[in-house]
Parts: sequence; C-alpha cells; structure tokens
Amino acid sequence: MLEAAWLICAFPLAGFAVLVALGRRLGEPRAGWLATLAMAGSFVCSVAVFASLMGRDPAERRFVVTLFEWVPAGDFSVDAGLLVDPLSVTMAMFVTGVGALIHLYAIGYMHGDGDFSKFFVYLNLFAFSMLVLVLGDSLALTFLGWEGVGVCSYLLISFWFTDEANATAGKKAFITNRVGDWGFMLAMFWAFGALGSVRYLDLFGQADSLPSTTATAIVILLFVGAAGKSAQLPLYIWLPDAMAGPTPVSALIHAATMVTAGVYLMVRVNPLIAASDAWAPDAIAWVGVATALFAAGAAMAQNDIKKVLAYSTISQLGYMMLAVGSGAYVAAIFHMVTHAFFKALLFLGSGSVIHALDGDQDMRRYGALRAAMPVTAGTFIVGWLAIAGVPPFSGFWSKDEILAYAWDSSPALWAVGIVTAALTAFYMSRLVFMTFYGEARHGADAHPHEPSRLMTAPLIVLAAAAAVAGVLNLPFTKDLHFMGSWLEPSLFGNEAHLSLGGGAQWLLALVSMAGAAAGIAGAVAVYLQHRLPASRVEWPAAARAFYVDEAWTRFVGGPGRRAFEGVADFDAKVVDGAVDGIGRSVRAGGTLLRRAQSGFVRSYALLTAAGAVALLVWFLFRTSF
Amino acid sequence: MDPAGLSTGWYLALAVALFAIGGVGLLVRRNPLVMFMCVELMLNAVNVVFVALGAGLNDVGGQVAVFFVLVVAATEVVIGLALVVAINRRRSGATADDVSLLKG
Amino acid sequence: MGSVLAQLPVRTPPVDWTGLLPVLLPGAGALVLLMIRSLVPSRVVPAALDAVWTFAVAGAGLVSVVVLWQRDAVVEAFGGQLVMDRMALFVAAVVLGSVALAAPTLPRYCRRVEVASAELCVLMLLAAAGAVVMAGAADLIVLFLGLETMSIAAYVMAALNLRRLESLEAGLKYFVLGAFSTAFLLFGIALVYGATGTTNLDGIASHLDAFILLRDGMLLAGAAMLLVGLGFKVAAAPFHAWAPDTYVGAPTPVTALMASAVKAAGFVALIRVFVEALGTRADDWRPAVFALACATLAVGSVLAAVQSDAKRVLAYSSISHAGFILVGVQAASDSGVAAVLFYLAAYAVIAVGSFTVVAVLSGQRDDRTGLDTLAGLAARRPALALGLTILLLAQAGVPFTSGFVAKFSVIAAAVEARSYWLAVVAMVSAVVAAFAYLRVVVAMYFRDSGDETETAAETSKPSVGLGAGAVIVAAVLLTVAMGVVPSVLESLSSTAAGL
Amino acid sequence: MSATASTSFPAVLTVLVLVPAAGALVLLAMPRTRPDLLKPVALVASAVSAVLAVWMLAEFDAGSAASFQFWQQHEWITGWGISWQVGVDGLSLFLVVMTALIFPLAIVGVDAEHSPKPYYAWMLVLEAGCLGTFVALDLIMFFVFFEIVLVPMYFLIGGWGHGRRAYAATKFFLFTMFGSALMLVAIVAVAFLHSSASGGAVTFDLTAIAESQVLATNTARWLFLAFALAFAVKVPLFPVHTWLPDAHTNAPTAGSVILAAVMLKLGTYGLVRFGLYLFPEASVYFAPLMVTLGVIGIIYGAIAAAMQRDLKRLVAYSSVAHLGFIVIGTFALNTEGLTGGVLQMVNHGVSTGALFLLVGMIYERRHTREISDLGGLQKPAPLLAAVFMVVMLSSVGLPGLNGFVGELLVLLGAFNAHRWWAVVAAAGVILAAVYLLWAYQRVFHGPASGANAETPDLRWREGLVMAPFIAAIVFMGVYPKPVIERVEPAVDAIIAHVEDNVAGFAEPVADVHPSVSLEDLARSDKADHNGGDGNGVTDHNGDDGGDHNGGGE
Amino acid sequence: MSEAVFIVAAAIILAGAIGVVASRNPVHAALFLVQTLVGVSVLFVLNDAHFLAAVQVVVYAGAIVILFLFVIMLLGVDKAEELRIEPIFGQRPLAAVVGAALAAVLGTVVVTGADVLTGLRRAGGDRALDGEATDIERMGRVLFSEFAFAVEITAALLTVAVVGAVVLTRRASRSDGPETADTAASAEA
Repeated sequence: MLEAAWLICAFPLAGFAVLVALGRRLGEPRAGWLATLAMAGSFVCSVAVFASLMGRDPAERRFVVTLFEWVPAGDFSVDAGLLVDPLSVTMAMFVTGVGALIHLYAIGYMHGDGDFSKFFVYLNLFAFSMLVLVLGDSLALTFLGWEGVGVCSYLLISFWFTDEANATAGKKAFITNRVGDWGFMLAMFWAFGALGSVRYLDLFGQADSLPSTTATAIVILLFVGAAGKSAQLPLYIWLPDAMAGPTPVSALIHAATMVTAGVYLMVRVNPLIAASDAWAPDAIAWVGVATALFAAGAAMAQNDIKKVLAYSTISQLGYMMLAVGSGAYVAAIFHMVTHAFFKALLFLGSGSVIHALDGDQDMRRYGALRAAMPVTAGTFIVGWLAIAGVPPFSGFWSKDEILAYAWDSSPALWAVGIVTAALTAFYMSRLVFMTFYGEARHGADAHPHEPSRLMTAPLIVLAAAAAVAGVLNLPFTKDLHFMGSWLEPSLFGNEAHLSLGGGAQWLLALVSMAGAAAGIAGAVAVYLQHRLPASRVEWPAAARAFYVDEAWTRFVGGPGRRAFEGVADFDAKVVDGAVDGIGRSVRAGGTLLRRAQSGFVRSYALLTAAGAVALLVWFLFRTSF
Repeated sequence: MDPAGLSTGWYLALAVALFAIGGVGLLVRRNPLVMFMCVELMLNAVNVVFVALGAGLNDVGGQVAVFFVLVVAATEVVIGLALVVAINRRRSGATADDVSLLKG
Repeated sequence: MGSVLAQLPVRTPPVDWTGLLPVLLPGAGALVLLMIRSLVPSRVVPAALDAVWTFAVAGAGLVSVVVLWQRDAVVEAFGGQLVMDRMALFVAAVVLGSVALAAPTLPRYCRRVEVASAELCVLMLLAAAGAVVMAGAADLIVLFLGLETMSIAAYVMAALNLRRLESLEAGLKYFVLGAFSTAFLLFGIALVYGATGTTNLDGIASHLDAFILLRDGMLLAGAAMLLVGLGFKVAAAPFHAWAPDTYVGAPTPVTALMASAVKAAGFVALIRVFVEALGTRADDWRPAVFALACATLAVGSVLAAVQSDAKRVLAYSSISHAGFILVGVQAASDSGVAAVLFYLAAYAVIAVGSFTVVAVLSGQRDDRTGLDTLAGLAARRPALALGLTILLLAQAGVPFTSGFVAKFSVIAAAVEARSYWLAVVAMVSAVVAAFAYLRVVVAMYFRDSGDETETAAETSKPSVGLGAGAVIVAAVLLTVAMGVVPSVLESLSSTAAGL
Repeated sequence: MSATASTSFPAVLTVLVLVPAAGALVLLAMPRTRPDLLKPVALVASAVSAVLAVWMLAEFDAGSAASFQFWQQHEWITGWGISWQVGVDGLSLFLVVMTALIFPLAIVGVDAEHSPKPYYAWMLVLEAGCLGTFVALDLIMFFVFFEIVLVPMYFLIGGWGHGRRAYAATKFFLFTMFGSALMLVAIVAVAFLHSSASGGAVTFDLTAIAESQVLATNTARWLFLAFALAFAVKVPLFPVHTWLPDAHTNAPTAGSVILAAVMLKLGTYGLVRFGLYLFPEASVYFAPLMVTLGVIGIIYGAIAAAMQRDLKRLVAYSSVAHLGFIVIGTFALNTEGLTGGVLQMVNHGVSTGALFLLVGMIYERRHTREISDLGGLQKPAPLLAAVFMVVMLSSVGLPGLNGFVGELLVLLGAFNAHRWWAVVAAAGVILAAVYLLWAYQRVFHGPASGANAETPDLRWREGLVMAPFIAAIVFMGVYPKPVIERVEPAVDAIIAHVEDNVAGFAEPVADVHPSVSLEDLARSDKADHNGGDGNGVTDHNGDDGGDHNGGGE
Repeated sequence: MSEAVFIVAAAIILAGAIGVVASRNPVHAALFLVQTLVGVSVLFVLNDAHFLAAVQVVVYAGAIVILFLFVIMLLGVDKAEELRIEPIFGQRPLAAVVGAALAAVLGTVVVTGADVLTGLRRAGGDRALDGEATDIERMGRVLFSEFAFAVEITAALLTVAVVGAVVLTRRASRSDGPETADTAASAEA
C-alpha cells in the first residue's frame, strides 16, 4: 500500500483538475460534492497508508516513493518523491480528515455564491499543496507545497475580490509569507551548499557532520520561514487580516492546517535542531511563548468573533513553537492535532453563527444564541472547554504536556505559558458568554437559526474529536504515550526526555488547571455577572493588538514607499537623464560647431590656413635639422 | 653661369614671404577680384620656389613645373572671373562676404 | 655645339592607346558632344542626347577598364607618366561608374531646373577624364594637372544652376578655397621636388628608399602642404568648410558626382602620394592623418546630427565618410588601401543613389530639400522612401549593406595597424551619424506631412521618372548585393591594392 | 567543442534562418489588391521555421548536447576569414526553438493596427535576424545578425508604436548600436590578435579562437569589456537599461513580446557564448562586477517596477529584475547557476512574452495602460484574469511553474559562488511578489466601474494563443528535466572550458556527501535505540542542544 | 652682382605684393600685381630661365592682368573698397597671426633645409641645366618627351576653362531677379 501513497496527493489534484475543466458546468452543489469526495478519498488512502505503516517494525516505518526526477542539475538533484513516515502520515491524516469535514461544511456555507465551483477548485488545490508540503521528501518539494498553500490562501482570502479590503488582505498574506519564504530558500541553499543535497534523508543522516554554526544558521533561517507561515512574531500580522476570507477557509487554512506547516517543518528537521547550538531552540521557544502571550492579550479585547479566534490561533501556534523549542516535538504535534480539531470546530461554529446573523461578525450584537442554535452552541462549548484546557477535553492534555516540557527547559517559559493559559481561558469564555449567554443584542430583523445538516454534521464530528482526542497521548504511563512511540522513528531520539518525575507533573497539571479555572472565573465575573465593566479589562491597546500592525503599515506606507519612489525618480531623472543628457550635449556641440560654418568664405579660408599651420607645426616637430 | 652664387635659401625665403602675404591678402580682402590676385601672388611664390630649386638641383624640372603652373593659373583666373561676372549679374558689386546664403 | 644637340630627335614616349582609353574615351566623348551641340541646331537632336551620350561614353570607359583589368601586366599608358595599374583601373571604374549612374537623372532634372545639360555633360566627362588621370598619374605634375582639370570642371558645374544664387555662391566658395588650397598643394609639390630632385612618384619613393635624408625639413614641410591640398579635395576637417555649402548649393546631380567621383580621385591621390611615394615616412605622417581623421569624423557626424536639411545632412555625412576612409589611409598598409578602395566604391554607389533621390524631390528650383518636405514621404511614395531608407541605413553601416562591409574593412585595417583608438572613435562617430540618418527616416516614416499647404502641389507626389528610378533601383540593389556577397568587390579591391 | 552535421537535413539551420527572410520578400511582392493574404503568408513563413525548429528539437542528440549539432559551414567573405557557420548546442537549442515558436504566436495573436504589409515583413525580418544570432558560430556573422535586428525593431516601434514612438525607437536604435560599436572593434581585434599570436591566417571562427586561448590576459580583459558592454546594453544591465522601458512601453504589443522574449536574450546568450567561452579568464576576473550589476538590477528593477503607473512599463522593469537573475546565474560560474541562467532565459521568454500579450489584450479592450484607470477586471473578464494570474505567478517564481526552477538553480549556484549576493538577490523574490501582486490587485481586483465593467473576456483566438504559453509554463515547472538534460552538458563543457583555461579557478560547488539511504537511517536508529532505550537518558533534553546527538552515527 | 639684382627684385616683388593687398582700389591692386610679376620674371632671368621670364611677362602681365582690368571695368567695381572696417569679427588679427605663423614655420623649415639640397644633382641628360642647349631647347625637349602627357592634358584643362567661361557668363535663360523670401528660407535650411 505504501507504494500507493502518491494517491493521497493524487485525489485532490484530480479533483482540482476536473473542477478546473468543468467546474462551471457541474455547478452547485455537484462541484462541492466532487471536491469533498476527493478529500474523503485521500483521507481513506492516508488511513490505509497509516495502517500498512503500523504493520511494520518501528525502525522500518520510513518509506520513500519516488515519482520522477524533478530538477536534476549538476550536483543538485531533487525528485518528486514522497517521504512516508509516522510524522508525515499523521499530518496527512488530520489534514485530509479535517479537510474533508470542512469541504462538507463549505458545501452548505458557500450555498448560492456565484463562484461556488471556483471556491472548491481553490480548496482542492490547497489540499494538494498541503499534502505535498507534508509528504515531500526534500526541502525543495516541501517548499513547493509551502508556496502552493501560500498562493491558495492568497486566492481564498481575496476570494470576494470586489471588496478592496479582502484583496489587500490576500496580498498582505502572500507577501508576508514571502518574507518567510526568503528564509526558507536561503536555508535550502545553505543546506545544499553544506551537504550537497536537500533530501530529508540526507539531511537527517548527515546532520551531525554539520558544523554546529551551519546547522544553527539553517535552523534559524528555516524558523524565519516557519514564523511567516505559522504567524509568529513579528510576521504574524497577516493572519488576523486573513479572516477576510470565507469562514471555511479560515477554519481549514488559517486554523487547522496551513498555519501549522511551520511547526511541522520545525519538527520535521529536528535532527538539524539537534545539531545546532543550544541558543537556537531556546530562541524558538521564547519567540513561541512570546507570541502566545502577545496574541492572547490581543484576543482579550477583540469584538470581531473571527478576530478573537484568529488571535487565539496565533497564540496556540505560539504554544506549539514553545514545544518545538523545548524539544517536545511529540507534544507539538499532539497539540497541533487537538488544536486542529477544536479550532476548526470553533471556526465552523462561529461560521454558522455569522451565517445565522447574515454575516454579522461583531460579538457585541450577539448574545443568548444558545436557544436559537443549540447544536452550534453545544459543539462550540465543547470546543471552548477544550481550548481553555479543562480536563478531560483534548486541549488540556496537549497543552499540559507542552507546559511540562517548558518547565523542564526553563521555568520562566513555563510561567509565561501558564499566564497565557489563564488568558486563553478568559477570552474564550468571554467569547462564549458574549455569543451564547446573556441577553440577545442582535437586531429584531435577524432570525438566528440552526444551519443545514451539511454544516452541523461536521460540527458534531469535530466536537467529538475535540472532546476525546486527548487519548491519543496520555501522560500516565509510557504505554499510553501512543503518539510518542508512534512518532519515535521520525524524531531519531531527539525528543527531549522529561526529567521531572510524576509528582512534579501532577503539580504542574494542577497549577495549569487552576489557571484555566481562574480565567473562566474572571470571564464569568465580567461578562455574566458584570461585577466590573468590560471596558476595565478590554484595554484599547490590546484591542489594537498593541499597534504592531499599525507600526508595520505606517512604515511601509511612509518611509518604505518614499524610498521606493526615490529609486524610481533616481532612475527617471539621474540614470535616464544622463542618457538623454549625452544626446543633448552632442546636439549642443553641433550647434556650437555650426557657428564656425559661418558662410563667409574668408573664415573658411582662415580655418584652412590655420589647419595648414597646425600640420606644418606637427611636421616641424618630426623634422631632424 | 652659376646660380648657386646666391644660395637657394634666399629665394625660398622670398617665396615664403610672398606666399604668406598672398595668403593674408586673401584672408583680409573682400573684393573677389583682389582675392584672386592674392592667389596669383601665392602661385608666383610657388614659381619662384620651383625655379630656384630647379636651379639648385641643376634640373629643368622646376622650370617645366612653372610652365604648367602658368597654364593652370590662367585657367583658374578665367573661371574665377567668369564666376564673378555671373554673380554680379544677380547682385552687382557683391563682395565675398555678401555671398553667404549658405551656412550652418 | 648646341646646334648639334638640336639635331638629335626628340624621343616622344610610347603610347599604349588601349591603356589610354579610360582617359581618352571621356575626354574625346566630351569634345564630340561639344561639337554636336555647338554645330547641330538643338531642335534636330533630342534634349536627352547629352545624358544618353554621357552614359554611353562612361559605359564604354567602364568596358575599357574591364578589358584592361584582364591584362596582368601593368599598363604604361603614356610613357612613365600615366600608369594604369590595377588601382588606377579600380578608381577609374568608380569614377566612370558614378558618372554613368549620375547621367540618367539629368534629362528630367535639367528640364525641370533649367540647367544647361549639354555643358553639364561635357564638364562631367572632362572632370571624369581628369579624375582618371589623377588615378593613373605617376608624376606629381600630371597628378596636379588631372586634379585641376577635375576641380575646375567641378567649380563650374557647382555654379551651373545660374538661376539660383546659392548655386553661384557654391561655385565661388568652392573656387576661392580650391584655388587657395591649390597654392598649398603646389608649394608642397615644389618642396618635395626640392627634397628629392624629382616629381616622379616612383622616383620619390626610390629616392627615399635609397637615401636617409640628414635634413628632411623640406620633405616634411612638403608633405604637410600636400596633405593640406589633398585633404581639401577630400573635404577632411579642418579643410572641409567648403563642402557643406557647395554640396547644398550645387545642382544635386553634381553634388552626387562630387561625393563620389571627386572624392574617389582625391583619395587615390592621397594614397599615391602618401602611402606609395612617402610610404617610407609613414611614421611621420600617420599621426597627422590620425588627427585629421578624428577631426573629420567628429565634425561630420556631429554636425550632420543637427541639420534640418536632407541635402545638408548628406553633405556632412559625406564628410564623416571621408573620415572613415582616412582611417583606412592612416593604416598605411595594403589592407588599408584595399579598405579605402572598397569604401570608395561602396560609398560612390550609395552617394549617387541618395543624392538622386534628393534630386527627384528637390522641386522646380532644386531647393526643396528640407527635412519637412520629406515628411510623410513613406505614405506618398513608399518605394522611394524605402530606397532612401536602405541607402541611409547603408551609410549608417547596418549589416547586409555595402556600408557595413566598408566600415568593417576600414576598422579591420585600423585594428590590424594597431590604431585601436581611431577605430573606436570611428565607431562612436558612426553612432552619432546614425542619429542624423534616423532623423531623416523619422521624417519620412513617423511624421505625417501635416503642413502641406503650398508645397503640397509640388512635393506630394513627385514624379520620379524612368532614369532616376532606374538609378535608384540600381544603387539600392548594388548596395544590398555588395553587403550580402561582398567577396566579389573585396577580392577586386584587394587585387587593386596589390594584396 | 566538436561539431557534428545533421545527416538527414544538413542545411536545417540555414533554412531556418532564410525562410522568414524569404517570407518577407514574398510579402513585399504581394499585390496591393489582396491585403487579406498578408497575414496568412507571414504566418506560414514563421510556422515553417517553427516546424523546422521543433523537428530540430526532436532530432537533437541530448547525449552530445555539448557539441554543436546541425553544424554547417559555407564560404562567405573568404578574403577576411569570415564564413557562414551555424550550429546549435544545448545553450542555444531552446532559445532557437522558443524564438521560432513565439513568432507565429505573436503574428497570430496581434493584428497590425495599420499598413499590414510592412508590419509583417518587418516581423519576419526580425525573426530571421534573431534566429541567425542564436545559431551563428562566426564572430562577424553573429555581429551582423546582432546588429540587423535593430532595424526591424526600430521600424516596428516607430511605425506601429504608441506615445513617443519616434523617440523610443531612436533611443533604442542608438543605445544598442553604441553598445555594439565597440564590440565590432573588439571582434576584429580578437581575430587579428589571435592570428598573429597563433601564426595562422585571420579567422573569425568562434570555436577556433575560443579553443586556442592565445590572447594576453590584459588584452583579453579589455576585449571582454568591449563585448560585455554590448551585451550589457542588450540585456539590459543597470545602469544601461533605460532604453528598455521606453522601447517596451511605446512598442506595439508584438514588438514588446519579441523584445522581451527574444531580443533581451541576445544579450544574455552573448554573455555566455562570447563572454565565458571566448574570454574565460576575463569572465572569472570580472565575475564579481557582473554579479554585482546583476544583483543591483534585481533589486533596483523590482523597486522601479513597483512604482510604475503604466502597466507595460511595470512589466518592462520587471524584465530588468529577471534578467539580473540570469546574469548572476551566468557568472556564478558553476553548473547549477549557469544551467539555471539558460533555463531562465527560456522561462523569462515564455512568461514575460505572455505577460506582454496579456497587457496588449487589456490595452486593446480599454485603450489605456494606466493602472489607475483600470480595476476590477476580474469580474467582467474572469478567464483573462485567470490566465494573467497563472502567468504572473510564474513570473513571481512560484514553485511548480517554470519561473521557480530557473530562479532556484540560479540562486543555488550564486549562493555557492557569492553567498551574500545571493542572499540579497533572494530578497528580489519578495519584491517580485510585491510589485506583481500589487499590480494584479489594482488591475483585476476591487469593484469594476464604468468602462472596466464592460471589459470583454478572453476571445477564442486569444485563448488559443495563450494556451501554448500556459502549457509551457506548467510543463517546465513540473517536469523541466528534458530541458535541463539537454542544457546541462553544454553548460558543463563551458564550465570545464573555464576551469581548463583559468589558472587557479575551480568551479564553486557544494561539498557533496554520499547520499543516505533508508537502510542507513534504520541502522543508525537501531544504534540509537539500543543506546537511548534505557530509563530517561538526561543528556537528550531540550535546552542543552549543544550535545544533541543527531540521528546518524 | 646677382645678389644686388636679387635684392632689388625682391624689394620690387614684396612691395608689389603688399601693394596688392593694401591698395583700396582694385585697379591699383592689379597694377601692383604687374609689378610683382615683373619682379618675379627678373628672378627667372637671374636663373637663366629666359623663356619662362618671357612667358611670365607675356601671359601674366600681358594677358591675365588685362583680363582682370577688363572685368573690373565691365562690372564697374573699380570703386574703392573700405578697408578700415572688417565685418567678420577677429578676422584680421587671426589672419595676421596665421600669416606670420605660416611664414615663420615655412621659413624655418625651408631655409634651414634648403642650403643643402637633399635632392640629387642630375648630371647631363636632357634635364641638366648646365648642358649646352639653350633653355628653350631644353624645355622643349623635356616637355615633349617626359612631360608630353602633361602637355596633352592641358588641352583638356583649357577646354574646361573655355566651356566654363562660356556657360557661366551666358545670360541665364529665365533669371528670377534678386532672390525672394523663399530663396533665403531655403538657404537657411
């Protein structure tokens, strides 16, 4: 079955091709169904691959499917090949799984849109690129998927392009990502320069032969790329704007899958991290935790429901990076999966809320919706408990594991993590209370209602997953550490081993539970019992995300633009001016010489005589008397 | 008899002077006729040179050359005068400076 | 005793009449035409006779040249004074060819502009005869006489459009300056004679080979004066000033002849005197020619770029071409001579062709040559415009035209002689000159003749006429042919240069 | 380099060049009464050479791509050692094919706005000239074709252009002519110096001169500069690029297409064939200079492009940036870089050619190229927008499309040769996204108002013209191997030539390690397991990464 | 003796030359020219070129100068030319400088180079001046042997002169008077 791993990518690609060819003719809803089927097919394939991989001895759980030689030039040679190993298959499974659900949901959500089929074209293309990213057997191929998902997100964010804001958001996303990609490319070149190959197997096998500085450089550059994709500081700025896209897009791309690519990449290259200087992982960890705290703070004061979720996504990604930085690769992946479940759930839920309120995204006009849309509310609440870190929901387990490793790597990280956890609990509760509890604040004309089955079904499935995904990797005994042992072959024993004993772990867990409880309590106090006005906690600085984005915008729009215009003027005036100047000076010389051609025969004679004298003088010099 | 009694240099010096005077004359006079006369002066300077050098070389070639120079001088004068006549038909009393329509 | 000597017979030199034909045919043809015209009343013979006759005579001359070319021995046409070697024959061919090319335009032109065609043709032929004499001259005196024959005829022809004051002015300027430079030339001859004791070119060369002059002042001064005189004939700066005015004032077909035949004769004289006779002193005169070439190139191209009159553009461009040819002279080598000859042939065709186009367009008084009169020519007369364009591009040195090959050959000669900077200067000035040609092209193609008020009647659809048309077509075809398969002309010119 | 003639059709290249020229003559001879026949005739002429080119591509022996194939030599100007010598190797093969294919497309795609006869005639002359330049193996012959292309392009710009066409045409002509003026002197000098140094007769045979490196180092450097100037103008490199925007902007659509797709390549191709091959030492010596100029071009061109208000001008400046990549790839002087450079020549030809076609279509519809006048076109013209998007992405260098492969290889090569320049150059990739996406947004996104709302979508014919471009873009992005494996041998030969003739120069390559197989990894895992399977080994934890022991030992 | 003659002749010549240049009235100039010509012929005599001396006087003084005078009278341009003003800026000073330079340079070269003639002294032959023959005989022989062709060409030269003179002085068929505006315009072009 492993040889057929390429089918995983083939399905969405086929779907894409078919939809491009005759998507318009298929029309709604058939186009959507086709796309969904493609995703389902590829999900089935990945499960099959997973199964056959399980059948092998752990050390044999790696497999390379080489389709064809892609770019062979000199020493540089990359194949279009897939690296099938526990890590990539895990990713593939949840990408396709969650993807399929979101496709299903989208059929309902995009109902009636003019470009219905085009939407699914993009979605399938995205899925394909994402799978290439995940399964690619070399940095180059991963980069192919990497940029592919970037483009798809660009296309999907600006899907409703008639609105300038969407278009701008899409452009912003792509360009910001490109900044990251710059790092990725350089890392790729450097790896090639140092090892003569960008195939993962070579990188893994020879990581230790790298000088640690080189390894560090490569890792940091890759992290720049990852920071772009996974919206870490300071390149996160595109993600909040990306919410301009249709909600399924936000759920699939900007919550569940694409944004986690950065984390995946860092986990993927763990041997390089292992080979690099100590400060590299620390830097990653700190950036991650800083992002987590920062985003959580921003999320506390947002009123746009999707913005809240966006910032919370950033914050959760920060957690994952923290995990990567502290060597808890399994925890990172674990949290990535659980996060994929509950964040997708939350987004889809918010989607159906927005749907129900005819596209209104402002929570201040929500409230008391749980009566109107029980299913949505119920599932949403599950998601909330999961992300807030309330046991036994999945989020608790993954986040707790990360924090444990963080403590192990340095208590400071852990402390920030805990604070973030509390904030997370707070703002998520705030969101839930403002949306589903309290008194209805929406206009009378709005009639909130439960969306169609198509949309609720995915919610329920995801809710279930979000609730129980914790069992994937229970900390109690090594045998319950399913994911850990499953991912072993992909981590080459670079996974940090927890040094603190069970008791300490229990203690940390309790603290984090306390943090979550505190956060929820605070939210209850403010938004249900109104003990103190919301304005006290929603400081404007947080509402404006601490002005980072403004700063960027002002720089690009101000000095940046002026510099560019300066260059353009330089080209027009100086460089081109010089060229025209030469021409002009020649003409000037000509007009000057014309004076000599005065028309007076006697001046001509004078000129002739002068010339004669000159010649005579020259020959006089040559004479020998 | 022996012309070398008197060095060729003297003749040449004289010729050079004559040539220069003629040249300057052509440059400073506006009346075309006088300009032609100046050309004649220059040609005569040449003649002197030819004869003197011929004598110095004990060779008749110089005298032969002078003979042809005379012929050419004559023809040139004829054409020159014809031109002056033709121009004066159109513009009587035209000086060399007056015919300067073409310039630049 | 003297009486004794008087008894001795005068040994008149042997004459090879066929060898003399290239001179004899145009000269005698001129006289015959003169007689016909002066004896036979003009209503009896058609007006076109002059041109036809001229064409025929020049053609015959060409034939005789071809015949002589077949002989491999050097033809001593008239004792040791006129030696029709291959170079002389080549130049004779160029001269006669340009006359033949210039002639067909005349009937219509003379009728339109009211120029005395008979005299014009007579003078053309005599000038040609003089030019051929220059080409074959083995003696400075002969050279000088040939030059005068040609020049004086040219002075007259320049002034021949009596109704146009500019024409007379052109004649006068050409004449005054010509006479002035003749004086220098003669002085030069005299000094060289004094320095070497002979006026015979081979004599001079062998004398300079045989003896190392302790005092070469006289020789070099002579060289300088000769350079002035001949430089004037080929319009090398700073002796060029006459050229633009004369070219513009003279009747256009005459201008064509001046740019082709007269230039060719002047350059062959330059080669005979400097490369052949004074070849041993090349180190002395090459730098001077270097300077002249640079000045000529610069003046010609830069001034051409700022003209607003097509004829004047061509005039200055012909100066810059002279500069290019000087580059070949400066090389002072056989390949340099070959390059010069090639260039002369190529440029003669181009020049006659271009000036013929101008002649066709120049209107009743032969003065409508401004660039604005060319405006929109492409729309009115596409073929004519295309022809002129090709000729102009050839002058700019665009590949697949004779112009490119010519430029290439002189550049090659210069580089071979290690004068790289001259080559560079030449190429750069070629770019500047190209700008001038492009302005003409722009006028013809990219500017529509908007201000067609009173000129419309005359210039809107100029009638080319059979003769001129044939000439232009021939010129264009030759230009392109020489560009695509240059090897023919190349081998001819190298043979002529003794390579 | 050895040379082999084609047995089945020895004269193919000569015919390839002559067919369009003959077509031009035929056009001139066509009766004025049948203007409708002009375009078909032109199309046939160019199509014939296209077919020949494709046949040649099929016949081309990839195995011996380093040697000149379809080689043929005739006497031309024997007296001066000039011969008609043609042949293609891996370097020129795809340029020839691309040229031969793009011309028919340009002729089909764009109608002459007026006076079709001269228009198509000039197009064919232009085609002959371009093909001639790519196949010429004699210095003079190369120069001749290199120069002759100016004329038709001059008339195309001046006669069928817009705006300040006369100015642009003249500027183009003189600027490029000036560039090549010195090259002629250099060419002649090379030939003479070669013959005097090697004692043979004067010859302009490229291979003969290049293979016997007899010139003195300093002389060669000077001559290289003269050549480089000519090519730098054509490429164009900063700071001699300013003819390009004017020419492109004012040229008719087909003109800009050819200019961008084919004529700029004359410069880059020249740099390889007559720079590296003829003057290896000088190329190495001046490589830093050229790379610097290339990098400047990349950044500078991109920034300038971003600030243009005229869509066509924007694309023109983008060419400056893209050609910069080609130059740094060329002067990285290693296989990856040079291969990437050659690849990028073709890629840029395809994508920028397509871009200019699209811009032309937009202009045709809206009669303006001012970006500010356009907007929201995607609504009325989704297909046009989609095609534009694909082409744009390929020009941005998106993996999976052709632009990426070239850029990747170029940067890889450059990174090994001039690391920090490559770092800067890679930033150009960001800028490319900036100006192109911004332009796309301003033109296609947003609300469509007024005339923009009525913009008609792609017509059938236009679609058919664009289809080959899209196909090429995708194919060369997904499966460039067939192209690369024909280019690379020639590239290796050039690099080897440089290495042989330059003392102390070694191709800057990556230090390659033996490839690692799954088995090796598995084995190392075993070791790792046995070592690491004990109770919590503490030296494995996150913060002291210094002594992480990675997967293999 | 000969020195004295030379000095006198030189004085006459130079005086005449200066007269030509300086005299305001063309008629006077012509007469000064005659003076110079005669002086030159004296120098010829001094060099035993009696034939040339004769020709000099006959052709030049007799024919050419008369021709000049005829034309002067014909055109009535015998009015005095205003010599004090010089329309062209800087013409005279420059002319003076150039003339002086010319004289100086030529002088140095020629005089220094001439007292030892580098040319070969021919012994005997038709060309030798110290042979028995009279100079007329000598010239005759050389002219019709060595320079026969040159003599022939003078025929063509004279023909040109005749034709030229005729065609130029013949009244133009339809002369359109003093030039009009558009002539000037075309001249500007």
